[in-house]
Amino acid sequence: MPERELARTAEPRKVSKATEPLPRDILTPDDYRELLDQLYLARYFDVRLTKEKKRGRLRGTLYSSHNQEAILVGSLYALRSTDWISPIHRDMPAFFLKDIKNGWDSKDRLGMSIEEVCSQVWGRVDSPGRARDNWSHIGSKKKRIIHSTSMLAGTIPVAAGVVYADRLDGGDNVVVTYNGEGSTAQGAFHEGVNFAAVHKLPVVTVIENNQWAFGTPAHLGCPTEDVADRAKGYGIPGLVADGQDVLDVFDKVSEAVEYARSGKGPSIVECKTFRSYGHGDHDDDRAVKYRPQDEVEVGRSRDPIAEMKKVMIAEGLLTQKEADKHPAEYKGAGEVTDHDFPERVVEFLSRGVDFALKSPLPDASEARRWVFKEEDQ
Amino acid sequence: MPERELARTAEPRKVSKATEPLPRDILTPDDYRELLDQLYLARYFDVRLTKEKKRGRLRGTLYSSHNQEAILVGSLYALRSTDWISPIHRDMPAFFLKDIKNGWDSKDRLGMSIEEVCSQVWGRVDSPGRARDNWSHIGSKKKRIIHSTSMLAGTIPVAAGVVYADRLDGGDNVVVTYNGEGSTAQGAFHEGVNFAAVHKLPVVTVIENNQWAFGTPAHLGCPTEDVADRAKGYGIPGLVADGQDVLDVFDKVSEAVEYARSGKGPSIVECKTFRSYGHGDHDDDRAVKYRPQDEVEVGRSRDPIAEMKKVMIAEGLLTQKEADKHPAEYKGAGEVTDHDFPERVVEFLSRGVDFALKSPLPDASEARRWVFKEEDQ
Amino acid sequence: MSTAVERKTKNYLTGLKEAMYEEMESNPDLICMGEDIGLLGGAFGVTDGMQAKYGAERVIDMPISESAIVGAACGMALNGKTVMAEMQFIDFISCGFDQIVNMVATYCYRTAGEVPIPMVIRGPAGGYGGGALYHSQMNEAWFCNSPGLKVVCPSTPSDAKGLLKAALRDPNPVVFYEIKELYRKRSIEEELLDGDDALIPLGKARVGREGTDLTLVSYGNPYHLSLSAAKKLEEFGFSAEVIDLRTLVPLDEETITESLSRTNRLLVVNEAPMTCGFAGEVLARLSQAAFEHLDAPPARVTRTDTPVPWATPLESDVLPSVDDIVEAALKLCRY
Amino acid sequence: MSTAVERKTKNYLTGLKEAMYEEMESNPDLICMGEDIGLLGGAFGVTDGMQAKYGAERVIDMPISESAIVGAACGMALNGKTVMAEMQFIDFISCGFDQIVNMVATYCYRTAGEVPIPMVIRGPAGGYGGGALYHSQMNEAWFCNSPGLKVVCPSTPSDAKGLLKAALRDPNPVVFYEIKELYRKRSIEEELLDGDDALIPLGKARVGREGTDLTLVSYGNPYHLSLSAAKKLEEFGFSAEVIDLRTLVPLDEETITESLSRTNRLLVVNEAPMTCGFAGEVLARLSQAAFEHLDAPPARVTRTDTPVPWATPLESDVLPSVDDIVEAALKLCRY
Ligand SMILES: Cc1ncc(C[n+]2csc(CCOP(=O)(O)OP(=O)(O)O)c2C)c(N)n1
Ligand SMILES: Cc1ncc(C[n+]2csc(CCOP(=O)(O)OP(=O)(O)O)c2C)c(N)n1
Ligand SMILES: [Mg+2]
Ligand SMILES: [Mg+2]
Repeated sequence: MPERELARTAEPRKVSKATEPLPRDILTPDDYRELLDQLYLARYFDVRLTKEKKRGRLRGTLYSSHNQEAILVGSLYALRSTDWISPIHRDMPAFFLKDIKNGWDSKDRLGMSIEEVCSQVWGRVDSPGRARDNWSHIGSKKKRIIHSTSMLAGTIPVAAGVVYADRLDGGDNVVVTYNGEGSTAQGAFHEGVNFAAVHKLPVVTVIENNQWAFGTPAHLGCPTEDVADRAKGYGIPGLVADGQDVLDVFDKVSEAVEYARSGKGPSIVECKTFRSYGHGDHDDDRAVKYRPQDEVEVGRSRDPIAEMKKVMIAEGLLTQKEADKHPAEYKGAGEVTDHDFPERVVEFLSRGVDFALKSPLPDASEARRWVFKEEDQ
Repeated sequence: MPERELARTAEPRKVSKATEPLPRDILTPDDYRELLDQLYLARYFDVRLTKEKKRGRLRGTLYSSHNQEAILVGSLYALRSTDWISPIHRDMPAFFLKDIKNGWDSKDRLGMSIEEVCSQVWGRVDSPGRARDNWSHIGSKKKRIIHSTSMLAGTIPVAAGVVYADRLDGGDNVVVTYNGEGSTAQGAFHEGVNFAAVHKLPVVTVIENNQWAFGTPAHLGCPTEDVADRAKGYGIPGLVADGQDVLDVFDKVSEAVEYARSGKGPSIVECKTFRSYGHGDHDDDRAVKYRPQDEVEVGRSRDPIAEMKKVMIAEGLLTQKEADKHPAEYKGAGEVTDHDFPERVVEFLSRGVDFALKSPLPDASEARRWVFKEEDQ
Repeated sequence: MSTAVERKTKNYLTGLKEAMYEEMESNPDLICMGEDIGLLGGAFGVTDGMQAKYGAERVIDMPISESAIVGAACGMALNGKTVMAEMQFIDFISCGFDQIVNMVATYCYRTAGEVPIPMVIRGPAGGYGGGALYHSQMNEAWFCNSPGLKVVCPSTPSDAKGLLKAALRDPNPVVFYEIKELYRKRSIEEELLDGDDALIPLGKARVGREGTDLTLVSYGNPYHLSLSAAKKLEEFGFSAEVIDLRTLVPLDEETITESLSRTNRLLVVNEAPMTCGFAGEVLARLSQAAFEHLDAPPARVTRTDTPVPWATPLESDVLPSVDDIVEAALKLCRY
Repeated sequence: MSTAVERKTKNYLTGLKEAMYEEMESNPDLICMGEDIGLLGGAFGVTDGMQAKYGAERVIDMPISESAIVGAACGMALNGKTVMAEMQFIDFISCGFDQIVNMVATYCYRTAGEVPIPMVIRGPAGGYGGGALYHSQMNEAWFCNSPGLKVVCPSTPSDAKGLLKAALRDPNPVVFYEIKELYRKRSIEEELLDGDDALIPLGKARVGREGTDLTLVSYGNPYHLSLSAAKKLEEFGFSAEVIDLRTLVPLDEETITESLSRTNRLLVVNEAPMTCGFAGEVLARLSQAAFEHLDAPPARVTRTDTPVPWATPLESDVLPSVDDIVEAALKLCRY
């Protein structure tokens, strides 16, 4: 299995102000640039799809991860190729970001190609699930991505089972499951995390606390200030990360992953963030009414792209001029153009979109297949 | 609603060694004697039924609360008449112990009569549920006892709903739900406690940690040393009581009840105890094999009756001679006779048994009734 | 046909909303629970504005906890309240399943009538909208096979209003299937009655179209497909009677038997999976009760025994279409 | 009849146990999960001694978490294992319901065949033992109505063994109903084959008794009641064929149709609630497929649409009895 180590040949840079060494200390300047590009990519995915939908080229609901991109980018950067992930509705970019550090176009990386993901977005037959289930409900056994249902938190027990089997086979792979803060109220969350804790399974539960579960504020779903406190009920670590800061997410998730991989067990990493728009794009207009405007402004005031640029400028990895070249931060789909993004990003995604638009719809003859395993499989 | 206050006319006795005042400080010598009698009663219920079954007068599985009686006696003594409870399989005595401090034979107490409970044990028509469901699955809306299903932890959300409604109507009643430590792994436990915590509902969850869930030791169901730690996940108090010490249970549950009644919200009170015998009597023989003998000996070494006697002797409320008069402690059903129990206890329960044996079986004509509400109800 | 404005016709969703408001107003013990039903007013707006009017204590924004929603609703119902529990999509009812079938459904039975549970579990259901596996289900058969629950499925705005009002006044738990594809359907808009006049009793089917050659029995969206099929069948010279069941449990067998005594041919249409679905139940009952009336094998058109897939060509294939109904009906008529 | 010792006959429970042991031995990727299945060996001993032999990692004592049991089993199955997930009583399957119908059942379908889930969910089921509402259920219809699951219910020791082995080798999820009243029933003991010879393929019904006047279709405990009824019917001069379905999904319609072509009368017997139960499904299919063969209204004898109550007179009333079957059969035969 081709495996790219985090530490590159170049001398790792200490960027943290903390006295203790941090996981980020092994990151090189190239890693920083790569992380920034990935933030751009996740953001571009979001605004591009929104535009495609406005142009009428796309059906279905979009669950935007706008303003929450650092969580996916930072956490996935902390994983090995062979680790597993289990994304949910707001994590669409996770499918192509997984193992993307092994090369955006690497054929053997254990993440989905942009063509596959776009085919899923457009409901075309080249989607990994042949467009049988919608939006983020794709996955790949080969690429180690667990398929979710709509039922929130439902993949946590499944993820626990996956790594249980892996451990039985002598593996030391970790699984990262993603869930919104609202989903932590589900029974399956409890049963899954509890089982993982009893057996010290390498399950890292990333909680994307974007303050809202559809139209319900976090405090009506979770009784504690920090959702990470749920960890205390299981005697496992509950870390809180700044979800706007890709490096902090990387640090905390790296820590959790290391803890898991070394056999110490599961943990919860809460990443504090804020949902930029509606729950889905069908909710954009209503969200303006049920959420106080000042809360929204504060929530959006620390764009993850901007935050990363600040760090890089401070660390001398980026000039202000370079930073200003692609001013995608703080902008919604209506305010942004392709020029606000690095060419590499636009090209990569455009290739996916073009591919998807050419991929056919699945044929009706497939509709009744695979209820059960077919003989030739 | 007739309400007996805990503090009686007699001068309360300070019995605790603690510096802070304890709930038990309001208890009178009469209360102590009453508590001891109730411990005898709960124990007698257990051994008497075991004997009845051996004599062939009783069918069905018995889930013994032997050695765990202090939990029910102590916790129920901390309640008002109008509070609600929700017992499970191992809590059969709870049905008649509820509000029994209002007079064992008081007609208007909000607990079940011994006749009702025995009718249920024998599956007779005078059971509160007309013998439609078995063992502990009875209840009474009037007497404020929630009916359980077999599905463990399933009543916690129901209990939360009951007190939500009560609060809406201006009430300040509390509900105490009982669950084994194993049951805390259920999704319904999580969803129920979480909801109660979000709304600060007066739900006290008593966990009877008897170290075993059927054939599974506690550590395979719960990842923390103290099951009470589950409370931390909800930001609510998690108290640990000595389940062999009726006064400690009374103290901790009183505290939790006061906290709940004053609007501060739910809590968990873990009572550490040990299951004397098999999971049910069908499991007695196997339990000897799957549980280490020394563990069993330690677990049974602090009989709640003996512990209470010790306190009362130390406090001058009981002479050694009086204590020795009814040596029921440490004895199983095979080793005990009616003489080991106070007459009052034997008479009370015998009346229930006699009544039940005379109560007829329900008639087949009832079998298809009440699937839906009947018109005349 | 006159326009919506002239006739003040209202859609299915409005029917539901009016039912909720009228019952909230007349029954101070009615509580609403669900995810996002308060501040937001519900994913589809059935409780829109209700929290502002009746307060957050009566219109509760619940955690994402279907078991707690159903269980707590049961506790409230046991303690004097009437509860409307919303499932954001009826598909998520699976997450509160145990509480429904084992706690709620049986409460009256096991307490020998002491504790009936007045409660309505309602939510948007059904396919045809590209909702895929988890936003398209018609899982009513699970609950029809769980004694102690009434099961209702309106297919018109006035039934939506009238049946929901009746369900909210019923002392028993009702699982209420709303067809989201009908929520805003213009062609089925109707004028709606108010208050008690709007009530539609549970357990009574409706003959939506009279006919003489065969009986189409249906509910929900397939009821409208059946009406369309009936029109097409006219072109073939066959006259189809179309019955809208409205309530599945308890089933109004009489209306169907009466119809079959005249038409002698039965076709049942629904969009649930075939095996052990409610279409089969109707077939089973009527093939027995109306044996002497049947001149052709009783038939059903249902969803295939597959999940509901996403992509349009796939979804269309597995769900019943007007053509499927016409084809099956012709086979029956020409038998 | 020779004694058990001479013939080395074994009971139903032993059949299950042998199946588990043989498959554990031959398939190192087989994992067992459930409550109290390891140290204790299971509430009924199906996995007795297995943890000692195969280790606590392969025979897992799970927390009381049916959703986690099913979900984790799914994860293991997705990652290369075959899993046996025990429900302590099949009644508790309601607590893992969502994971079964939405996660497990659909996995192969929604991944276009990439991820089949080899997994058996098994547990003791059925009434007649005074188990009351929550230890008596036959809730198979829920799963028959949930596409993607096979559903199996053996009624003899050799079928218990052979079907369980086949289920454990099937690449698809199987819900496996064991009839606990048959676990230790002496009168049905049989000699058992070993290894591959013991296999009974899924999807094949068995004609348990040949007859000419009517066909009794059944499974589980009611299969034995049907055999008894058949004997009684002889006294009335009627010859009943008795079919044991063994597998409900996929259903072996052929065997039933073939039988009906000779007997022309159908009576289906099971112990699940009537409405939307599997007896109705058989009725629905056969009243359509065998319409021309049927000389009398097809009928069913099932549990009434009530929960299973506790007290014996109540339980007996709601569950099918031999007399109920005889009565219904006579009505059919004399039609
Ligand atoms: C079991 C279940 N109940 C309800 C829903 C409907 N639903 C979809 S997303 C959502 C809100 C999720 O909130 P959160 O977990 O915070 O994630 P976010 O959308 O904020 O990322 C709800 C209620 C669902 N998908 N599953
Ligand atoms: C949801 C559910 N799963 C499984 C069971 C079977 N069961 C009955 S009691 C029991 C053990 C309970 O252990 P614990 O909660 O510790 O209570 P204890 O019996 O020790 O008092 C189990 C597994 C059940 N009743 N409900
Ligand atoms: Mg959220
Ligand atoms: Mg226990």
